[in-house]
Amino acid sequence: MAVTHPLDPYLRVDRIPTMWCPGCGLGIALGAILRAIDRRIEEGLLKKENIAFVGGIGCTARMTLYPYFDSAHVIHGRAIPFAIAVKVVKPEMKMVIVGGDGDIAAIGGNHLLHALKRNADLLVIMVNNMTYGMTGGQLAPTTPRGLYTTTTPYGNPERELNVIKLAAALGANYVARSSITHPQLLERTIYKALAKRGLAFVEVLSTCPEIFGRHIGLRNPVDLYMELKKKVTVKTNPSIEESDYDWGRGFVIGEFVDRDEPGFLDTYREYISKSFGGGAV
Amino acid sequence: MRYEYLTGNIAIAEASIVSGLKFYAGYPITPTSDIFEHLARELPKYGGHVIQFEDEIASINAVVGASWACAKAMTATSGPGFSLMLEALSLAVITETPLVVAYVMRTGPSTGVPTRSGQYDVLQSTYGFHGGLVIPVLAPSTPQEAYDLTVKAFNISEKLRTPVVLLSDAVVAHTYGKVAIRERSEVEIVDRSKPSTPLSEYRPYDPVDGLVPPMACFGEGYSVLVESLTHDERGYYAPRSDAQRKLMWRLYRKITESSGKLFDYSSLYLDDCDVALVSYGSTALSTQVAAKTLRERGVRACSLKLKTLFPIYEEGISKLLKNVEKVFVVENNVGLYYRELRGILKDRDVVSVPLIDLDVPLPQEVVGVVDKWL
Amino acid sequence: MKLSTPAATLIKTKSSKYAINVITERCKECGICVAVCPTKVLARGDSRNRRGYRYVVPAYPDKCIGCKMCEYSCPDFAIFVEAG
Amino acid sequence: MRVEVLIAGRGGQGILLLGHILGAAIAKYTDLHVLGSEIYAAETRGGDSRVDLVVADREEEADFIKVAKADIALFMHQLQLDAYRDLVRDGATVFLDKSNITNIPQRNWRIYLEPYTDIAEREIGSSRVANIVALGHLVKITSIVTPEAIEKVIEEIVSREWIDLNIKAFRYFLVR
Repeated sequence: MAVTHPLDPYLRVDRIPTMWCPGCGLGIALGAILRAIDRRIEEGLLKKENIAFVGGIGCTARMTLYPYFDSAHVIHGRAIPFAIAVKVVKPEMKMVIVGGDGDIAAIGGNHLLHALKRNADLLVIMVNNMTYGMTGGQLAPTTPRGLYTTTTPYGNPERELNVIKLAAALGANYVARSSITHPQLLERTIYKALAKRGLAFVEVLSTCPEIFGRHIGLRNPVDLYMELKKKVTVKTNPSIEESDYDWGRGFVIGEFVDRDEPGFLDTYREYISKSFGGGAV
Repeated sequence: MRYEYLTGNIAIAEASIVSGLKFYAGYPITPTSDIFEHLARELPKYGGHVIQFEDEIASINAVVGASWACAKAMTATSGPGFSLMLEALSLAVITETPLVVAYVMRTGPSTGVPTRSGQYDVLQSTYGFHGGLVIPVLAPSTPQEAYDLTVKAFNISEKLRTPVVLLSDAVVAHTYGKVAIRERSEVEIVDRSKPSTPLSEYRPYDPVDGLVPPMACFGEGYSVLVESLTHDERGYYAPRSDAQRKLMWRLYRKITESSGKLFDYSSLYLDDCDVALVSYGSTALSTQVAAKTLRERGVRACSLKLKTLFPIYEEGISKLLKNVEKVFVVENNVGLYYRELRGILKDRDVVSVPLIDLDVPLPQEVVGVVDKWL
Repeated sequence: MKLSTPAATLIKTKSSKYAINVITERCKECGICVAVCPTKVLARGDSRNRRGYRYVVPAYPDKCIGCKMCEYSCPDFAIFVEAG
Repeated sequence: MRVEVLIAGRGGQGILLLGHILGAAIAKYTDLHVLGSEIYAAETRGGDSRVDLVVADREEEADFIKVAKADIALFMHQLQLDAYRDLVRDGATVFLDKSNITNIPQRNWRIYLEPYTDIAEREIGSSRVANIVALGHLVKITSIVTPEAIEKVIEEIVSREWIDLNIKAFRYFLVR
């Protein structure tokens, strides 16, 4: 019989159920993203054929397998340069980059850094589950200090990477942290980010019960979900200092940066059109 | 058509424009930066885009992205940069993304002598990336060939939906020569075939009839899937031996079965030849002159310059050399392409002439080595 | 490309105000919807789908207030709530 | 017909520009074919600067980028004359800048010895165009390309404020 979940028109329904483990936060994040996109399409701000998902490698990057849009599932860490090129050639496209903390902030860190420096017109959604899930629970740049992982069996000696501070410092137009434990807030954050020019960066705190949950003794999806929910505090217009990344003390979620500087396409076109009046195609 | 006096590098840049280049991404590296600089100045005049990225990895991934946004795209680099690009070339192979990489070889390994020449990367240019398939490699030896082979590289990439390497070297890069520059209307330009199926029936990796699928791109409503995983015709992950087998053989066959059509060479005195000097790239210049010199001395020598290095057209090459007694493979490295030719010329006496010169080898050096064997 | 949905059973449980729908083949039995429902409408069922998961059932539909927390929190697009 | 041309001097003498103008004039405005190369010591001003051209009426004869036995040579400095004189064949036509060359080897060459640098400085107004004075002499004697072709290229590639000076320098020998 016909199945009529409200998001089915935006899903490659023949690929559902997803490959993700039971209780994985990624599906919740994808649902919020699709609902936000749906609202923007309904409003007429976006067209379905002009939305594209790009992901590198990892559980989060496999988010590109399910939306019924133009999608690219490319190589580890390299979604951003792929997406910048599409945007430059076809400025009408809305490029949505989905990646995990390893994909975006470790192997792809240099591309993120330079996309931020350019204020490239991209929506970068970094889903942070604090570990490498697909490869079996290794150290991520966001893994809390001291924690056991399979590659830090005596505890993680490193500080955590706070990508929110990085994105804010390098001049993204929009920087927000959200959580899959607050799906409506997450949807609103993505909804807002979709309308921004320049770079919009959204960190989504998420749950990996199978791997991260096992590492910290919360293997049950509901237990891990509730633990994360407890650690999350919602704030209106929090300061950047409040973005501190600390598993022990918890996380502030909210919009840390919201500004409207010219994006890469604006400045790129300005310089080209100065010489060629009207600019590149 | 008009004539210009150009270096090999600028000939590549000019030819890419006439071929319809719309997107160039790059990272500066000797000896290719003047391709980049020339395009940065010229390409915007033709509605194209030129962007400097943070490294070669970003550059090649951007080129893949641009190609999926319907733009003909290329980058240029040298050994260290090409090494960084290999992973994405593999992506371009499995996603069947048309693109061109102008690979201007310099002395290595590693930083080597960055401004000087060599042909050390001839095997890396097609065997370097993971996944065990071949991508077409074309090698110019003069600015005119650089121009003509660039046009050809774009056409092959579009026709076969594959990355193509234009393998030049530092000598060709800086060689000046007379180049016939053609207008767009004077050049045969191939564009990728577009799907004729309705939006809802398009399958991005379905070759329909043949080996190369029609290619829709981003923003056209086809909901394309660019998939780095082993996939079926829909682009869906297919971790099964039958799917892997089907994909591998199609990707392999679409290149290798074109080897005859892609084959390009030039020769001197091949009809009447006992001793063939086979070469490519800048070293082929030395070899041509060496063949003339030997002939003046009464040796029935000839030269064969290969402009298509991969896929190797085995039948074609062995047929060209069928009446030759001895084959000398002359190259500016330790004897790399020799190994390829030895494999296909089993019944012939094949000798490696490995030269290591920072500049173009002098013809008398080639003659000197060949003399020892005659 | 035409997409076809694999056949799936839809449990549609109506109260006077809301219809709670469960696409049983999509459910992975994670339990998040049960945990986030503020009025305890949902319960883990006893029947298993083809993948072996005991899919959730809307046990107390009359308690539904239509907040859609289950729909928004389901990682698998397996549950949704309609008015009426 | 196949002619090898060697032009050499010290860095800063405009050797590469001279070679480029000559090569471009041949490529663009004659039916001849040409291949060539440049050498310069990038890191040090005053190092070797050298242009090799192989010019032929058939494309397959313009077959190399280095001179083996130059038919036409121009040396702007003693150091390069000493370094490269064995690349010049017997019977070659050789132009020497008398301003910078005093020691001329005993060779079977047709030698044209003129003080290009002094001429440029005194008669044209700047020693910087000594190269173009020499080019005018070379073109007049060898007729490898028409003066009109050279002047077209000068107008195409020399920056505007220097065109007149270069044309004047180029014509110095041609009008004599």
